[in-house]
Amino acid sequence: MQRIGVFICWCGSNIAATVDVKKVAETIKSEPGVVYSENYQYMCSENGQQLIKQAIKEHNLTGIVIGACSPRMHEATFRKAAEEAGLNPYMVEIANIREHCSWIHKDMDEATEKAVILVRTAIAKVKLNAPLQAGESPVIKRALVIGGGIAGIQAALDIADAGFEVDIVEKNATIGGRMAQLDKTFPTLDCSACILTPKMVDCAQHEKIDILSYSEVEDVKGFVGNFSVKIRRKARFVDETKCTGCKICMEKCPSKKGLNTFNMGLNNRPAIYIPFAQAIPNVAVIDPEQCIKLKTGKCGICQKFCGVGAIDYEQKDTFVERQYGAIVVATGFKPIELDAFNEYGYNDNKDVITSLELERLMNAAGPSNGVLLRPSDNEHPKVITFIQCVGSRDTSGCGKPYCSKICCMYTAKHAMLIREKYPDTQVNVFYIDVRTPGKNYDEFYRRAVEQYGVNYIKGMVGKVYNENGKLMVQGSNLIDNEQITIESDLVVLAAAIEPEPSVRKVATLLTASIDTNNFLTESHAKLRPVESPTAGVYLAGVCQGPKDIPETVSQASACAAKVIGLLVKDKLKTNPCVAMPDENMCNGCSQCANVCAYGAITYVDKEFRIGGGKTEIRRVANVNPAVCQGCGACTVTCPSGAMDLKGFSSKQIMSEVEAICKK
Amino acid sequence: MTKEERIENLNRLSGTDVRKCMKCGKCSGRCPAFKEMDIKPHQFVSMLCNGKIDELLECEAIWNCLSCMACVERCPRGVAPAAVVEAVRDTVVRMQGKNGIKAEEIPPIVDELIPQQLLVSAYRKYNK
Amino acid sequence: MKDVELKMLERAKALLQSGEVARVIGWKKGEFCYDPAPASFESVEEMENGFVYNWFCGANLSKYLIQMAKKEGKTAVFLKPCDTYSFNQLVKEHRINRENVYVIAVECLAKLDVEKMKAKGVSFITDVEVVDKDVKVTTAYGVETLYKPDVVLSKCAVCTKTHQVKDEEIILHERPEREVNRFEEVEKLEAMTEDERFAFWREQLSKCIRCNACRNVCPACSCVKCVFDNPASGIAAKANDDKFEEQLFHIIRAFHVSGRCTDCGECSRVCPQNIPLHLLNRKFIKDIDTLYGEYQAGEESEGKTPLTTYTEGDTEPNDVFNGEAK
Amino acid sequence: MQEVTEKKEFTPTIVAFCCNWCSYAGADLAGSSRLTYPANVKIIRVPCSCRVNPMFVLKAFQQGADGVILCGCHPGDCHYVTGNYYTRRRMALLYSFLNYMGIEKERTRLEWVSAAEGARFSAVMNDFVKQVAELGENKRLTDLRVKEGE
Repeated sequence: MQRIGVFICWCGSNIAATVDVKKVAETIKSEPGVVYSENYQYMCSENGQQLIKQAIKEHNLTGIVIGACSPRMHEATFRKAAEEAGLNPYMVEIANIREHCSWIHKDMDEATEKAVILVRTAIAKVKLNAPLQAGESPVIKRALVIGGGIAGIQAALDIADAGFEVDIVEKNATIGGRMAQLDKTFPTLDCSACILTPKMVDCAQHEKIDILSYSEVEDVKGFVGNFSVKIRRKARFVDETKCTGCKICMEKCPSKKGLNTFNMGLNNRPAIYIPFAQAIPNVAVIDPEQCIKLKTGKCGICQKFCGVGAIDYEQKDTFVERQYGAIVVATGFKPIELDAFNEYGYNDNKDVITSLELERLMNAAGPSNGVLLRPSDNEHPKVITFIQCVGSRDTSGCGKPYCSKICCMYTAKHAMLIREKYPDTQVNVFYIDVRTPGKNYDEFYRRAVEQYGVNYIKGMVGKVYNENGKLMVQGSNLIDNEQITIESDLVVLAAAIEPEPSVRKVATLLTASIDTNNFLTESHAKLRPVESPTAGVYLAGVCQGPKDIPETVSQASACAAKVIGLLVKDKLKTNPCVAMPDENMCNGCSQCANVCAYGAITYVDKEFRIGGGKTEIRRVANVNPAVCQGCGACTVTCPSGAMDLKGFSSKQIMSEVEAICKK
Repeated sequence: MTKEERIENLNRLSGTDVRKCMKCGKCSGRCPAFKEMDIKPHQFVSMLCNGKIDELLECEAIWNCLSCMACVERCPRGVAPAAVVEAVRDTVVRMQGKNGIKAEEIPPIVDELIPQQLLVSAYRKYNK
Repeated sequence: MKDVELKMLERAKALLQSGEVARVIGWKKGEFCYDPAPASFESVEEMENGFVYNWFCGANLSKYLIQMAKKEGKTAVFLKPCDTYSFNQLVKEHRINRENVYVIAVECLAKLDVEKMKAKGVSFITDVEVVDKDVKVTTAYGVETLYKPDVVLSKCAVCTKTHQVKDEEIILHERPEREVNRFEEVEKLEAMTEDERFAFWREQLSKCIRCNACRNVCPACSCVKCVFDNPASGIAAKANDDKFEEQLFHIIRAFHVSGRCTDCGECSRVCPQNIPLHLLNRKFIKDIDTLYGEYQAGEESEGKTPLTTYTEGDTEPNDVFNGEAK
Repeated sequence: MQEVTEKKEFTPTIVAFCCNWCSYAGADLAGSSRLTYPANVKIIRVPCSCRVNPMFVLKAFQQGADGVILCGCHPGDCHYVTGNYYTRRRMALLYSFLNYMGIEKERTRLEWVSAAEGARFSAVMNDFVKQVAELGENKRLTDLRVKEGE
């Protein structure tokens, strides 16, 4: 037998001035199931809570209804009070007679009548409430970071410094990512390698960090606190434990015509290589597409010369399976392909390059050892023209609709560096807008104009063409309302950036959502910007949206804080108001899994009795309560009504409907 | 026709959304007739956007535009400056009142395969 | 039609004999030529004694596979074009394991509706032969000729479906291609005023005796336990509960099968009260087509339905009426 | 209570389903801003608009509601990422379908109300109540079937 207690709050005069609280409490006394009904000035006060606790104990209440302010205000307070009195906290319902009643109505009779109905509705619901237990799931105290760029490195270091084990999975042969390719960084112009490589070394030497380079995530199972991840360790053909990074193999390798991808293909590298001098791990890798031995079976020179016997042509991909409590995605970006932008002549002219290529051309460790020479004839370019927004802010379908955010600043940086190193060079920049929000950013850009005399032209380039070996850049100068053609020696395109394509696979494996531009979606654009909607998955760097280095590092550290906050817990409390299928009615039709934003629903084959001593195997839905967030999308898509939501069950909501409509 | 109606008419005739323009000037950057035009392609878009149509209706540029559609091809925002030029040109021609052909009669006799340039030159030829 | 039936019989017998399949789902002779019923045949003898495929085999056999395909061994089934959509939809919903079924696609040149024939005054039908658009009916009183389009099942009148799945086919006569608008009746209703529509449905639904025939025959209504039989659903209702449940039943049923209904038309075929139930489902299909792009359930055996997916720019419910819908 | 309703002019019963994160909070804001709307609007709290089953809407009409309104987060703002996108499709189809059966289209409505739109919540409710009041009592769904002996 249900024993319901009702507590009507005055909220001082907030409720009592428009709702006759005593009358409400009195009227409700005669409701079936109600054994106690009282009113009090401030239910949420210490005394008010005491009143509730006492009544629960004295009257053996099985459920309580509080007529008070919005549940968004004090539901938690009253649940806690109930729990302290020995009543399951989910046997509490709130009738919102303040925000939804006393505050919006003026007529006392009308408001009192409505308050009675609202309390009745809550009673109808609480009668169908079931005691719920917040579940617990263990937390594996180890984190996975996918991507070994600056975002991944920073996140890993911060997590490891807090004392948790971290694995970095990096698909390339070394960590470092895009930042390792950069020459200088804005707005301070420090050398990128000088600030990045010490962090890379820290990672390698940190006892809590394990770097799995040349590896990819292959499969992810499980949920927050309890992920099981299968990682493919691609065959390097070099024993990582033996290689000392002496580079004799690189010297001796006869196949030297491979494109050096680290240098954006601007020069060549041997088939066995270490991507760059400060690579971590400092271990060689063989490109099987290029290696003569692996392609034809003949050669084996590197093996002969290797002093430690690290070369192993027989190496195969291997798999490791590890458990993690949290996952940070930091898969980074790449510049877009420029095939759709014929007008800039990127594919036809060697001297039309992208900004990232320019970074390598300017870098001391780059193909020209830091001397700016143009690719076609190794001459010093005298006139350099930059074109902004190549493929950014483009809704025509050729490019990307968003602003790539970093181009304005790095172009100012390039322009400044060139003018400083080669003062006889003329530098032009075609821009649509110059966007410089950030500390010391606008000052930096203005310095390029005012101090270094970079020629900024408001307008866009319509065509780059080759005339007698000169690059003619034709565009508009909107301020002067003229069309101009600039004879240039080098043209640099600020190509839009896009998420690294491998992010799609990662997102699918993690059931993390992704937007139309392939950026990972954050849980809340403003308030949960580093969390994926999938619990236990965090986002750092450009995989979530365009950003520069300081922003990436901040986000990575924020991720780390979130991960640490998760990993210090031994167990996770789960929201008990989750979906729950009735297996006896489930068709196993997959409709519910199709609408689940969290991937909380899986299917299992189960044996059921079907009468006559017989059984049958049926596919039925299974909700992981640690992953389900309790939205209820699945409950509506389920045709048989097998799926229901605890705390908001169909029957509960229908009883509320009935109580409201009863005349 | 009031000015507002005329603006609306021009927008409709051009079939392009001038508010999408982000003022990059790429259209004027590669216009082969730029020098001859007293009002430049990007100005057609911004002037229509700002409702300055009297200037547009009086300009010479509509007769210099080659209808090569380079500006349409180049625009990163899917705006068609040439279509605005053409809309102004059509409006001017219709305002001359000596149409050999009525605007209402055009749709049924226009073959989809006839290039736009041909239609425009036909306009010019038979309407002056 | 006789030639098709013989070919089907021959193939089914061969499949059973060779042990390739353990049973064949087909149609079994009834008392008269016009009441064949779905049946499972497990031996050559059973086939020879009872199998039939004639102008009255309108029943959709797909739904029977939910149970039959779970049995030991492979199950062969004869599927008409429209039936294959239901079959695919059931495969998509994991109700049928495709590997356990051997699908024999059979030709269909429309099936006849004996009720319509009887309404034309033909009774004591003993045999039917169809030549082009002439239906030659042999009755106890002699031979009569009916115009075929007048007496085909409603679902066949607007059918343009083709086989979506087959392991082999038995097609001896090609069906002429044609263009029909299956939404004509829905459009007619849409063009009415609210009051007229209400009057129409009130008249139709008042006939419902809540026999559940529509639910039982519907391949989309194949829930292990129906929501109306589930006390936890809050809408459980016993048959003949004479309150509101009838409408609730038809509205909810139509909603539950929306996006999954292949428009096989079985609901209307079996309704003893001749309620045009397919017009409910077809409204959903038409709305889905216009609002979210054309979609035919059962064309594929995997993927999402229009109600389990979305686009960011979908039409707002309030705009559906304003004529602002895309 | 019966007497009161008979004396006054017709006041419709309105059931409003509000999602916990946006619309319910919007209703709270309407309250704390003292923005009135008629007392015959009663709100049911659901975690997300996508929890609202068409069966609930029908149940409300069956039990004598004269209008049903569903409120959720604006598309793109759903607390559960995609929930309201499904709601939008479901309700577009359901509302259209109910109208197809001859139920007045003014009795059903879906509005996106954010937690900041207290004023809008109140305005929407006022408007909806007025719209339903003009229609009068909801009889059609209960009358969709001719009762015995009628």
